[in-house]
Amino acid sequence: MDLELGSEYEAFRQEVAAFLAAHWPPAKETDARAAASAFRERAVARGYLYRSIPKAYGGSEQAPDPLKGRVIREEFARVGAPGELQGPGVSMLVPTLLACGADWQKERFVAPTLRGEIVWCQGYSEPGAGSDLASLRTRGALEGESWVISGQKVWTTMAHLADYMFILVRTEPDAAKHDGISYLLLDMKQPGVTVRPLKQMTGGREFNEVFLDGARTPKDWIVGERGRGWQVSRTTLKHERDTVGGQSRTEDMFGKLVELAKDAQREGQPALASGDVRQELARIEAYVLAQRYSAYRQMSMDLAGQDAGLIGVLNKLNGTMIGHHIANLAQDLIGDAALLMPPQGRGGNRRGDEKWVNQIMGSLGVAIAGGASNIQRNVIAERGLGLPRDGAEGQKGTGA
Amino acid sequence: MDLELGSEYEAFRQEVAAFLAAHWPPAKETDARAAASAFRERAVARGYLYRSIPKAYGGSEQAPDPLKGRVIREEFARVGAPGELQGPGVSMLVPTLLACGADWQKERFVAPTLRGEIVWCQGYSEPGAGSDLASLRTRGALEGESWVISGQKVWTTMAHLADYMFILVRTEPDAAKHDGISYLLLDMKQPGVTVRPLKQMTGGREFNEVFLDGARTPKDWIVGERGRGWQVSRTTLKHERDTVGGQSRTEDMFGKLVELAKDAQREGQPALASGDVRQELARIEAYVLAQRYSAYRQMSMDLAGQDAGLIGVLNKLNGTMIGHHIANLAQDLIGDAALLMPPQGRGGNRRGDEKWVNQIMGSLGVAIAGGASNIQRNVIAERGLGLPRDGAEGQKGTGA
Amino acid sequence: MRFRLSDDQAALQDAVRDYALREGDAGARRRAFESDTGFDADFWSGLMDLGVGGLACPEDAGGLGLGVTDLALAAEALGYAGAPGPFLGQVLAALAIDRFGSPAQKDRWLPALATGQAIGTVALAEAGDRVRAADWTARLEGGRLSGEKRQVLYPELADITVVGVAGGFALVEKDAAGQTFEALDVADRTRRIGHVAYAETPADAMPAEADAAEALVDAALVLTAADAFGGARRLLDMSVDYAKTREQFGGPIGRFQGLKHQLANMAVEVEPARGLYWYAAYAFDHGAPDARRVAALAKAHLGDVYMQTARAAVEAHGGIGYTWEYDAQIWFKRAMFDFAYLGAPSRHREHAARLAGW
Amino acid sequence: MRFRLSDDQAALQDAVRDYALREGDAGARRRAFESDTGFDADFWSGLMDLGVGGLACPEDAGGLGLGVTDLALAAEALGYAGAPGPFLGQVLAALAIDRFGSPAQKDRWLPALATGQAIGTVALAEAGDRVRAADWTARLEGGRLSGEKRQVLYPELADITVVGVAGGFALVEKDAAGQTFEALDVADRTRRIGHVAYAETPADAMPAEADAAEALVDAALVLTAADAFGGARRLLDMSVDYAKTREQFGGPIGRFQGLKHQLANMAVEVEPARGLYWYAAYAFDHGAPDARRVAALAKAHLGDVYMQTARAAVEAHGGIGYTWEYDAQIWFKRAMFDFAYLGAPSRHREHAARLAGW
Repeated sequence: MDLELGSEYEAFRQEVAAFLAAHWPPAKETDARAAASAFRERAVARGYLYRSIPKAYGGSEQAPDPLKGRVIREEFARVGAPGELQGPGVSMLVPTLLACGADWQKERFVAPTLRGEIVWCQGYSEPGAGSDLASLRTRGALEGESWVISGQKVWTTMAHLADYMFILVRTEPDAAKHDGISYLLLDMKQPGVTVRPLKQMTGGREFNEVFLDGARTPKDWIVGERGRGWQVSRTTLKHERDTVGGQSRTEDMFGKLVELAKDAQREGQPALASGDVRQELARIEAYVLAQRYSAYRQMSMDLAGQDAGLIGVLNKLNGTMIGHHIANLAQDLIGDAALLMPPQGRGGNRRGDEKWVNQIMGSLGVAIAGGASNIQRNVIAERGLGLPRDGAEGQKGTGA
Repeated sequence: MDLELGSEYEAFRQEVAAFLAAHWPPAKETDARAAASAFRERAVARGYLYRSIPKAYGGSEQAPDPLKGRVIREEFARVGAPGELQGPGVSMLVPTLLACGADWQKERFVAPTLRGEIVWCQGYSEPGAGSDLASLRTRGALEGESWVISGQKVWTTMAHLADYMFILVRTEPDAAKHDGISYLLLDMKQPGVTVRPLKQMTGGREFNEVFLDGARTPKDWIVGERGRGWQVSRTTLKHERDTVGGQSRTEDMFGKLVELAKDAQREGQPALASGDVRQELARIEAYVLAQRYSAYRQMSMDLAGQDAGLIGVLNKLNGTMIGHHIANLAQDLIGDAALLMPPQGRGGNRRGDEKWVNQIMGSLGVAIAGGASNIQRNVIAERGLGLPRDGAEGQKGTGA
Repeated sequence: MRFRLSDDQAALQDAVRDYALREGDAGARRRAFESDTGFDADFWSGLMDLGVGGLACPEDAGGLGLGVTDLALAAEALGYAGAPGPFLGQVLAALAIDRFGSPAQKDRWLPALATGQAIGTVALAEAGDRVRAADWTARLEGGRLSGEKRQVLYPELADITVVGVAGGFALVEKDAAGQTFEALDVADRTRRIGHVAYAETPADAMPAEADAAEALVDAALVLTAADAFGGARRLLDMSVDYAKTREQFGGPIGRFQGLKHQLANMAVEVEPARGLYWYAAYAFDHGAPDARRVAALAKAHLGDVYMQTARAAVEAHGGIGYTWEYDAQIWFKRAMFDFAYLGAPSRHREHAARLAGW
Repeated sequence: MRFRLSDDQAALQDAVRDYALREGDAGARRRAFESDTGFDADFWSGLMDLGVGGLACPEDAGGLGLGVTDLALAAEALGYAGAPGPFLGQVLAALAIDRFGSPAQKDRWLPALATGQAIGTVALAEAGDRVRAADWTARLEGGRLSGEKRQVLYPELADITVVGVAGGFALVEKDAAGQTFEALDVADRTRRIGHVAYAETPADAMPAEADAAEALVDAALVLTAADAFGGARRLLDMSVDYAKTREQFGGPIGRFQGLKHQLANMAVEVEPARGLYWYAAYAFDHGAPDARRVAALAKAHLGDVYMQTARAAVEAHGGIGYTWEYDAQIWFKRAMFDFAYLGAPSRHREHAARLAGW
């Protein structure tokens, strides 16, 4: 067992650092966006970004190496240099297009998406189709050279900013549930598309409803075959997987929780002096450390081509549970700041403890988003533990 | 709202106390069993015991009055006077016979059962039929004037002491699951019956396996019709229900837990000084008080003929959960006494804290016995909350 | 042994719940929630017309002469309905004036509070979780009040504020000089609170030993617990209803045993707690020796139960439960209120432990 | 970054688990459990033949010169298999002698312990939860040991006992005078413990500062945590297997979502904890600054996880899980051991809090 990266990677870290020292921050550039774009282009050319994507489509086409990926991310973060773009376009559409798209689609969409020139949103969830995604009812009908699309999508991140949507629509209404769906690309800037922001309990507005009323897209803006959209949407490219990154937010949060317990008062004493607070902090810390070193183990085994077993399928629910524990202790510690809304980009009371309300509510958002906890439990039980599918739930497709 | 019993019942209490002062303990009787029997006979004659059972069958045939029942139990307990006999004969067989038995069965069995002259055990559970009781496989075939019974029963309390068993057997192998069962009475003292004690993790031996290999019982020792045994076994007579009694054991246990926390040491201080112990005790106390006053409410509403709602169906699981909480805190407090077996009727180390191991293990026994917690959750969800039966579980009969 | 509602009590509770649910569902709750003030005058006046303001006021002041038990039953109903407005401050102010006021103070305020002609509130908590009467540092000297109070319900709306001070209470009228209000961006927008600073504010004394004054805090704890029970019960019902109607994979999600068991566990946490708040109210009204402890335990327990039920309920709803538009979030934020108002559960558990001599 | 088992480590762990499972399932575990001594000589000698006794002994003493990490991997395997016997005492005694012994003491004992020719044990805890080296009150003066020790593994069987005393350790040989053994009716009959009283018992000193001596306690905590992880993992597997094979209502009970979700929750508690014990062992071997804290956190966390997993596993089995004859109860009692041995989780959490300067 070894927690060090080793000399090869430390040398690589030097190389990345040297590149960054030379190119970031940019010497004298007034337009920040242009500076970032120019820097990203250089970084791609050096093989530091979009490492799993072919050069032909704007990537750097490097051999998979999660540790190199990690070193790059760490070094870029250290100096605040722009990294790979986030969002559903880069993380979901690009891999799907590379696997299933027509050549013209790859050529037209991939590189501009990687450069941020095109912004995408995802059109999967519907009001009547949450966990049971395949029951979606948005209809698409081919009329002449166009698909005409009507229906409603929900929980659509970035819809108000997106140029295009990749969308699942039911094009074969008479086919079986999973066989009647197609995967289309759709221009968001047209009259048949209406975006309405969905306000969350936190006051934030990251999600939208999208109403489609006769929205149109060309016949050949379909990815994969007609009626095969469900399978297309399940495609993901194998790419560098860094299981460690996800833990760092939890670790930061735990560090802040300890600080909170030092600052907060209970009966005129620091709350940290109370036996129950000490016990609960130590309990949570054990979970945080367990998660951290399990991630190191998983990554190490992945690197060695070994199967890390159950842990992969547990990570999300484990993180969710730790988030709940942290939220619950914080809610106790912040006193009457727990009566307030989280700050929406402006100041609050003196200690500003109401920022923890973001965790109190947000830990629930995490539990719900990206596969609700009960879906995770099904996946763990069936895929992780090999328990049988229940008859009544057998229709649920991939179970995720 | 009123927590007092009221003057009518206080007068009744005086009456019971006067009766007890006159008759218990007995003046000069050498045989304790005979003394108890004689006392019980007097108490039945006064209307204090077996209040819901007709006089013809040895009961005292009183109008139902749970508060009177409670006063009687409290006063009898105060002076240690013998009350109603416990066990499956009195609690299960007698009500069933009174509701479904032939006249000769009632005449022959009820009164001697109430007097303790006949001891019964229950033959329901089988190794392959636990929660799914109706899937039982013990076979009964009518051969001439006798039922001939073969199979295996399990979790049979008192089987080694019982004279008779009331037993569910499959007599109509071709009928549907719930329609092929008959309810028979069986003499335990015969060659075809073998009793083997089942040792529990606590070391106790309250349960048995019973092997039936051609055991015989007369044709007319059947209760209710042939093939109707499932329905017969579900019969219970309405009788005085005192929902308060069940809480007192939990309250006693909590009181002892507080004493334990005072005596136990943590880092040279009483454990009760530790913030986490104080918090957890206060948390458990709230559960205990909630249970207690919910029981008073439920009983008061029952008395008034009102529906107390959800609480009735929750009580068992609620008690189970409180038992878990108590066990968990006790296991923390008793230190290395948690390494020991519970005392089996003999001394232990100085403080004797290993008696809490009975609670650590026994709270699990409670969770499992008499309807495991998941069965309780089904009942709460379906009967209490009105949620739909799951397709895959629809076959489970009564759901309990 | 009649530990159950009298017919009058049941009728009262039904009437309050029916009114608050009907008007709330018809828009009053959401209107108040979205408004700047958190106050819906129509809803409030209807509630006052039901006599809720005077439940515990003496009959000669136009009240019903009932006790904290009846207030708690109303609080449960209002919690169930998610009713907006200054109920808690109103009835606590009346309770304080009834207990500690001079005849003149009673004459002046109780009839107005009982009928709703005046709005009342209480200012108890101070910074640093100073919630108990013995810890209050606000001072009344020579008819002038100075100090800072937090968690004051509808401070700017109230015609009369009962302010906890060293040595008892001070009555401050609406337009008295030297009051500075700090509005807060509160989570529970159905029950607005703010900070109030008093600087030489003209005020009227209501003397009370700290121990007697503390009873007002106890009453506040009991009523908060009752509200929490009502709210938790509502979240359970809401989640069960959603599970019965929301369809996924070809049927209602409530047929899935995973969710069923979670809802059953929720019910096991919530329903028995009714007995706890009932007893806390009963003990208060009967001056039971454990009344103070049980008030603390009830507030702590129900604050936790409500909050955890709210978390479970939002999870049981999935994404919709997390939106601003769906009402589950209103009860979630009411749970946050009941959890934190006058101190988090751990504070009250510690207090109960001390009172037990632990 | 190779935070994974080397091929050698994986082979070692597999060999130990395969042996202990095979022999255990063939009867050794149950034989030891039901026996008066809790010791199965055949099983033990087979285990020693695998080299387990000498994993952390120096190579010149016939050992493999490995560290606590490798001992912990073996402990996990033995915990998984529910292996009976004095493993923990054996390897801790060797560790203590290797660290603190004189050359003569090492020569005398390490080869014998490495090969299993001698059985070793450690006597650390004293009454009143005095577990830490700084709290030990047993005294060694003029070659005579006096004091009382608790939780001593196989005290009467051991050829050599490493006794924690003020100022370090004392070595006591099997037949030394002045030892009084009190046998206990222990729950975990696969790992017997007793009390030992020493009265002027001839003993050999191994001096160590309390802080250094404490490392032996840390090692014991790490190995207990590793055992607990193995045991909890086994209970998960056992429960999953039972759920796949036990039929009720016309199919395996493992198809019911209620049970599935409980097993999933069990997995979420258990599996990540592997990383915690791994790191605790790694930190010990590498002298990491947080080694002591992490040993305490790992023991506390895994003690709790094991116990709660054992409770859940018995419930998942229903009645059969509560019987003496079914083996789940053996792991349940091993969980009780790991929970309480050298102090319950709350003690170690408090210790970790202090070490953090909280």
